[in-house]
Amino acid sequence: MSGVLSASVVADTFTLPTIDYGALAPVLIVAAAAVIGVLVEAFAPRGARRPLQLVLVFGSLIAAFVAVVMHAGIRQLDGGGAVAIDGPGLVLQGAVLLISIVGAMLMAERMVDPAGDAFAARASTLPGSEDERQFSSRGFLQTEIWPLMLFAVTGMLLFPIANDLLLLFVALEVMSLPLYLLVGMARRRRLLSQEAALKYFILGSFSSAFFLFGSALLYGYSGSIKFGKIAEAIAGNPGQNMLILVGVGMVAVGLLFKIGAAPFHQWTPDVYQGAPTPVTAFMAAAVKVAAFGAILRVFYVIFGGLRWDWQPMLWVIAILTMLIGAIVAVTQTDVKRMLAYSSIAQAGFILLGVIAANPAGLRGAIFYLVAYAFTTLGTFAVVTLVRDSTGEATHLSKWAGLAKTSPLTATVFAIFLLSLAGIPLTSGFIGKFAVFTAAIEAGAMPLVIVALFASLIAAFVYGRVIVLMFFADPPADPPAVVVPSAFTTLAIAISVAVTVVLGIIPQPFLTLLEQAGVFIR
Amino acid sequence: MSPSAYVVLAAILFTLGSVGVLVRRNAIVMFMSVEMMLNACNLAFVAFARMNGNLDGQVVAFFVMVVAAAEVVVGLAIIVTIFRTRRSASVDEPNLLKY
Amino acid sequence: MTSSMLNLPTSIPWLTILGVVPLVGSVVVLLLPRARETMAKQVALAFSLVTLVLTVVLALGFDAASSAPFQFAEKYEWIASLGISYSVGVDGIGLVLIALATILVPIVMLSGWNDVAPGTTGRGTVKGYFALMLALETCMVGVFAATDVFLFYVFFEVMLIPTFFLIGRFGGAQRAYASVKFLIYSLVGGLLMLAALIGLYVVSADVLGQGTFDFMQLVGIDIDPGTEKLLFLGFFIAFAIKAPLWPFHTWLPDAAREATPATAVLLIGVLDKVGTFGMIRYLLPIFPSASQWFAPLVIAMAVIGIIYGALVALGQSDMKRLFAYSSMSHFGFIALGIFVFTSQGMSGSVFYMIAHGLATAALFIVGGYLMSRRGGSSLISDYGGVAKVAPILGGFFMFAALSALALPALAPFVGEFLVLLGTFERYIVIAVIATIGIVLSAAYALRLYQKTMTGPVAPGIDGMKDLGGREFTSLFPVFALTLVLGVIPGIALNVINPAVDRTLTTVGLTDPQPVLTGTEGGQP
Amino acid sequence: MEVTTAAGGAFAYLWLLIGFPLAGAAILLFGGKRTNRWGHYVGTLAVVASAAYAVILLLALMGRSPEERTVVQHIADWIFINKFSASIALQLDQLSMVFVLLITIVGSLIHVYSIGYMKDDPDRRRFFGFLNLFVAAMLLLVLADNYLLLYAGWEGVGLASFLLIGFWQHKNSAAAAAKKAFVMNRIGDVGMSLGIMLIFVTFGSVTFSTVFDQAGEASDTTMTWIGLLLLLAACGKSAQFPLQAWLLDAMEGPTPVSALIHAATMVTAGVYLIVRSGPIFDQTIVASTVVVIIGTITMFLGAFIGSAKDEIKKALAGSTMSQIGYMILAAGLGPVGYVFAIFHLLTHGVFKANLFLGAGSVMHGMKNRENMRRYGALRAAMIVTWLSFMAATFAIMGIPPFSGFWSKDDIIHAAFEHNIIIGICAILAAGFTGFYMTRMLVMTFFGKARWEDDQHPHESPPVMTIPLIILGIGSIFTGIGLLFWGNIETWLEPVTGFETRELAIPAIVLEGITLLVVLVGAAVAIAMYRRSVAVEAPKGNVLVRAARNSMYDDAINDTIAVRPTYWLSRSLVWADRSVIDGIVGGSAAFVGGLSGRMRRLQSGFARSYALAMLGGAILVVVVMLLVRLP
Repeated sequence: MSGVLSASVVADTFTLPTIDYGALAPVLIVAAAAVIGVLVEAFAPRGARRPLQLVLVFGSLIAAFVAVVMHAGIRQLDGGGAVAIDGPGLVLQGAVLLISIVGAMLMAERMVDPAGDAFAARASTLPGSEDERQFSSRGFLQTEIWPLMLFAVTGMLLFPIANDLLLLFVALEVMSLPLYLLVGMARRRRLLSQEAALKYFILGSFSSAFFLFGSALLYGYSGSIKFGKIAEAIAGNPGQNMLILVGVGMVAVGLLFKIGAAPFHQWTPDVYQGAPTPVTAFMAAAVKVAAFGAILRVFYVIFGGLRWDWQPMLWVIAILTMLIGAIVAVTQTDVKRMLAYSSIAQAGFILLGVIAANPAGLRGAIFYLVAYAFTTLGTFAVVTLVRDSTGEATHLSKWAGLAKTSPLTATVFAIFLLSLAGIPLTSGFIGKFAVFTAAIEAGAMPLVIVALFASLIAAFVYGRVIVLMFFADPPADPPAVVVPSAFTTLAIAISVAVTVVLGIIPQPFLTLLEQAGVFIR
Repeated sequence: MSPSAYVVLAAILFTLGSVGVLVRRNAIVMFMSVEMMLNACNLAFVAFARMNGNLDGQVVAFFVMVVAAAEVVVGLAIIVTIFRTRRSASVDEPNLLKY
Repeated sequence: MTSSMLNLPTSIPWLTILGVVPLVGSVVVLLLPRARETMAKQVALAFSLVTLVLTVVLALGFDAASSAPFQFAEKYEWIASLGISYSVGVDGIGLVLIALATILVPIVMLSGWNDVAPGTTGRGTVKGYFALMLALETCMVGVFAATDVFLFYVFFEVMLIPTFFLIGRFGGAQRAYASVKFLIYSLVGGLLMLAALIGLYVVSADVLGQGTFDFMQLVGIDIDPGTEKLLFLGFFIAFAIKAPLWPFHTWLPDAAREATPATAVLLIGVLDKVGTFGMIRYLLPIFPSASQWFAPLVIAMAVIGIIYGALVALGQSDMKRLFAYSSMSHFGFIALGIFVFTSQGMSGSVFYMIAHGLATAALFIVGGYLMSRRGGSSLISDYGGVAKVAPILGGFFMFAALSALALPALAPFVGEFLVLLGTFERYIVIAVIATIGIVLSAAYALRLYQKTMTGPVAPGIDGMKDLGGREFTSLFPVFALTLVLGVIPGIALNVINPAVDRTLTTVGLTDPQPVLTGTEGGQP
Repeated sequence: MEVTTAAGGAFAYLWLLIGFPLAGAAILLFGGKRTNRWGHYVGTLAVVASAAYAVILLLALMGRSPEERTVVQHIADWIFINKFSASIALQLDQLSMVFVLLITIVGSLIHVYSIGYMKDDPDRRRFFGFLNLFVAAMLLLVLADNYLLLYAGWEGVGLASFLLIGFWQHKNSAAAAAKKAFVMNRIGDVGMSLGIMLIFVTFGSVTFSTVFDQAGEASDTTMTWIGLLLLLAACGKSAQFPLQAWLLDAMEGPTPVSALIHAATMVTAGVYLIVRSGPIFDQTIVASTVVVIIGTITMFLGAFIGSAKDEIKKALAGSTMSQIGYMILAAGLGPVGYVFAIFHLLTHGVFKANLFLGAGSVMHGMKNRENMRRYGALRAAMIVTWLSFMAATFAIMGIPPFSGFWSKDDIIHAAFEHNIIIGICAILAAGFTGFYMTRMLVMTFFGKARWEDDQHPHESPPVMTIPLIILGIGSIFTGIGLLFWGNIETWLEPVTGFETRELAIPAIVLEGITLLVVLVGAAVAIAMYRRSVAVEAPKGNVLVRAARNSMYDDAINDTIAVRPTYWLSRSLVWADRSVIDGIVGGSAAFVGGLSGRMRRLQSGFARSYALAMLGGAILVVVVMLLVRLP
């Protein structure tokens, strides 16, 4: 038996894939930095770690971004077709990198929390235990978060350019595993944080199992794990059988889980609320971009031929996602949780771009992703600033009358909310506009109507917060809005800038997307 | 026996695993169920590799094992922390985040 | 004026300047220190006056006789890949509405000089109040000047934000509820319009090859009837909510009741005109056949609104709600005049928009002064015999009531009569029903006057002080304009009429001929 | 057809006729307190100036040949959209001329009178402002050269009347009466505006000359409709059945107002409208017949009411209704009657003003109490008032040679020419006139004094009596003057047309009969009231009570119009809140509730999440397969 097998193995000849390391530079840089980061943790003295790590993180991310920019225009398959470096891929990579830079700024913040940064001094210590108090009183800072984050970024960089199922799976895990840990590392409210980590991990691995089985079926159907080959196989024999359909479905499940589409969304509120807010910001923004990048590539490149099969399925998912996200957000009382539900609704809107399955849809979805990502970073950044004795004052009632105590913060938050609501002159509006246009071009008018209904409800949700901040009187014990260090300040500034600029002069970015063209096959 | 039987077996294993995830409270056991699902996938891959007569599936299987191992590391880390704080590995215990 | 009274250099982007000045003003006001309240007011007023002067210059430079559809036109690429351009320009209709806006803003600023004071229920700052008004003015200029549908939509939506804050931060006790209600209602319309807008873009892409939002290109593109009807509805509902027509009106009474008089004037006097303006500017030329197909429906809504609004106003115990419902009734007239497709009716509607803006200003401002003297109570039953105690106030109140019931020689009469006449030319029965409105309007207006101004002096009224200098100054222009427009409406009609005729030509309809001089047309 | 000539020479300043009082009104109303001292003189002067100019115009007009006596002055364009155009243009012809004279001269007298009458009123300035405003509007009404401008004046007098009825606004009754008057007039205005629209749709113009030139070409139905609509307008303004209810309440206004507006001029505007629109009514038998009927009904209605009321002014108001009924009736007769309608209108304007001012003078001496049952034997106390009142009374009763005799007889005459029944009605009404006027005279000036104890009757100051004297003389001679010296028929003929038909019975017999009936009426009144008058009104029979309650007109209006309207209003207010707004609020609440229930699904148990995911996975796969099935 095994002999037969080995014989067959010897039978087919092994050709070593050629790899253009230059083209992979962004990924390699970040990955290398992550590894070095681990070494730093191992060998560098405690005092030196944070500065070193920061240098590594920002250095590598910026370098990677430069590399991406220099690759502009490259359009090639690589690593024997395992990775596809093309316009959309590069744009998405660039977006991930910028988002990570801003996210890293938030993680690096040390001023807002008197006890240090947002992360537990020692994740291993028992909540409320003596040694926890010891560690935090000594002002120790968790620095393992940095390599973890870099690994996650590595995964995110690979995700949208992965061009075969294996690499896609690996990227997925490389992205997810560090995040599971980061989620559990909050300095305050550690029980929530750990619970979030557990849920995220269990459900995450559950979903990856689905993804993997799905890809197994695809492989079984097409005999290859390369996107291109699978696509050819699908195009080759129109008479599809169960295998391919179930495969597509299960792969979709794995990916939809990552973007928090209903009914795979339930982890989102819990995790967003439990995780340390900087991590929430980073996840909410970067994971969405990366995962949607993957979804777009998978559905455009592999399943392009099956459009008529998966579009109805995505219609259902999109409608569920938009409505559930928007409606449940109405009665939320916790800012982070409310934003989580809104992010679910937003994912639903972006799905319209996927469903459109045309270049306009691709462009619209990417535009929306970037706009949404920076707005989200901004919102969570503001959340980190509104604090009371117990840490962040996330209960909405605390936000009442915020405009009185600190008008600037309230105004900035209002801008983000308006962008999420899709009011013109903000990036959110152009995003919605682009996506809806694509969807209507693709003849999905009913879907757009539902989307409009959902965004109406969502608008009510955001409007409620504005009403609270601007029209209501402050509570008896109003939270203090702390003055952050340059990190968060800069992060918020960048987010506002992107939100407004993309809203008023979106043309340059749209031009970039047009030049980026479509996915390579 | 024909490779397709292995696929069926894989499917059954996968189902068993997912049911395990749903019915068991103990985090460790749930986690093992997930591992079982992954291995079902491996089996499927290998079987398909055999059917399609190329190595990709087997290669994937190796990668999956590695990934699974990594997952174990992370997963146990988390579960152990939870266990140490709550003195129980039940996934229904931590239920502060809801609605 | 048969042609422009002064020739303005076309090289200067007049409309953009007109829009930017108030914006700059609002920023400047915001930057002032919070403590310097009076200064903020003065600066704001100054900017609004500059805008007004610019408008006058523009009006003098406007050539009513010109054949160009839009004057002072500007066009710059904005979002090329979506066929969106920043293009503005005015026809007669746009011009008079811009004029209305820029005239009313300084007036309401003057009237709202002390709206934000320690005693009041508002939560906002003085400079915030005036900055928002200026920001709103920019939006109003923009929405009337836009000749790109997308640009129009942008202003249409952005307008909500300052209004939302004006109601919610500076209004009465229920202001939060009212502001959210206003926001949601407007967003319902806005989103439907967005859908229709995109649909229109896609259609234009099919027809013209390259999708566009440019009004002039969209006029007269042939859309298949089904789609046209859908798109029409998308736009129409948005406008009907804005205007507001029955039954989309219930946000108005709450907003009017909670907002400060100044806000209410801008809201009902100008913003709501965007709805009826949009019907003339966009619905009719872009969806001509759908407009005619839906005309019966719209006319029905309008007539119901006329009678319904008047009757409900008759039954109000709250002054501000009464004003709101009377406005609703008048909006019925405006919409009616638009959808009977006669030059008399439509010109009457446009004229009525101006007249109603002034009438609303008179009602709310004088009403506001009255209420501010009685602890802000808007209950009619709290008043009585005011005219004896404060004759000047009483006099202006009388005037406001009279312009509400469209007395001849006051501006509203011209609009109302032209609308009724235009209606009569096509639908006699409709005209008859609508004319009953003039009895009801007299009933509610005079009932209000009788209960508040006459009779024995009510407790809390005696010793009420009469209008002061500022208050008089803010009201007199309204009074004068209403009178002037009522006696020599030509100054406005001359400008409006050509634009209206152009619109009707695009719709492809002509006035029915008088029975004796012509054969075709006439009564249905 | 007469030719219209552009305004020149003496007519160059036609607009001043309106300009003077308008300016007066502006000065008085905007001048504020600083004009309090001399305001009333300005007001009076303004009207006197108009009167003087009117006389000049009259002479100038007489200087022209009859067919050149129509002068048009175009002042400004007003409302014009494409084919529709109504300009601010004045047309002075024989008809408007006589009205201008009536308005300005009687107006002047009443202004003078008011100086005294309103002496002690703190708001005298405002009063004169309103009076001037009224004169201006009334002149605009009669001078307009097109229907729309006429409409403007029409509403203007309505406004002035509203302001003046409610002049003593601190009295709720006054305020209510004012509103009632305006709203009921608005009902008439519906007819007016619809009429104007129909005229435009038919003739493509609203200018008198253009319309009348084509009057013959339009279809009968159209003309009937126009006629009826205009009649509705006339009914509102002239307090004709069924819109008569406001006139008696209008007596809440100061007496000079009642004299000028609700007796002499404004209430006769309806007659003017019908006569002016003669060319239209000539085309439609139906409409003009309805006019006659309405006139006849009101004629009796007013007579009844006038015979039963105890308040002197109300009684007079009733008689006004009745007399206008006469005029409307005459106007309905067509060219036979137009002239006499106007003729009676003029004489009536004079003697009715006289009567009201007389009544005012009486009340002035009686602490403004109106109840005639508390009068009596006043002739000694106020001789001038008494004599002038006598003159006016004889005039209205139609005793020769007092002015009323000529005008009223002509109408009765014309009525007989037209239709025997109408004629008889006219004579009977004359009998009523005799009754109620004598009753008034007797109760007020004769019999025993029935004054309250605090009364010290006294004659009014000269500023009030002099106008009375002048009007008294007017009451005697207007008729003769207009008829023989001014030969009114030929004067108006070019505008209104004039024709007479031969009559079965000779005119002199008819006049005899009429006189007889009148005297009978008078005799009855004397018999009833000469000896004694109960201080408290006796219960009286059904008819008396009905008449005392103005034929229950308020009750009727309430049941058929007012109460239903308010009921509808209230129910719509309810519907607006609970139905329309309810739907909105309900849907919002629904979403909220849904949200509340759906967030419960987020149970917080990882395993239920996993279950949901599995369900989702199955859903996804099933959907994908379902799509495949067909």
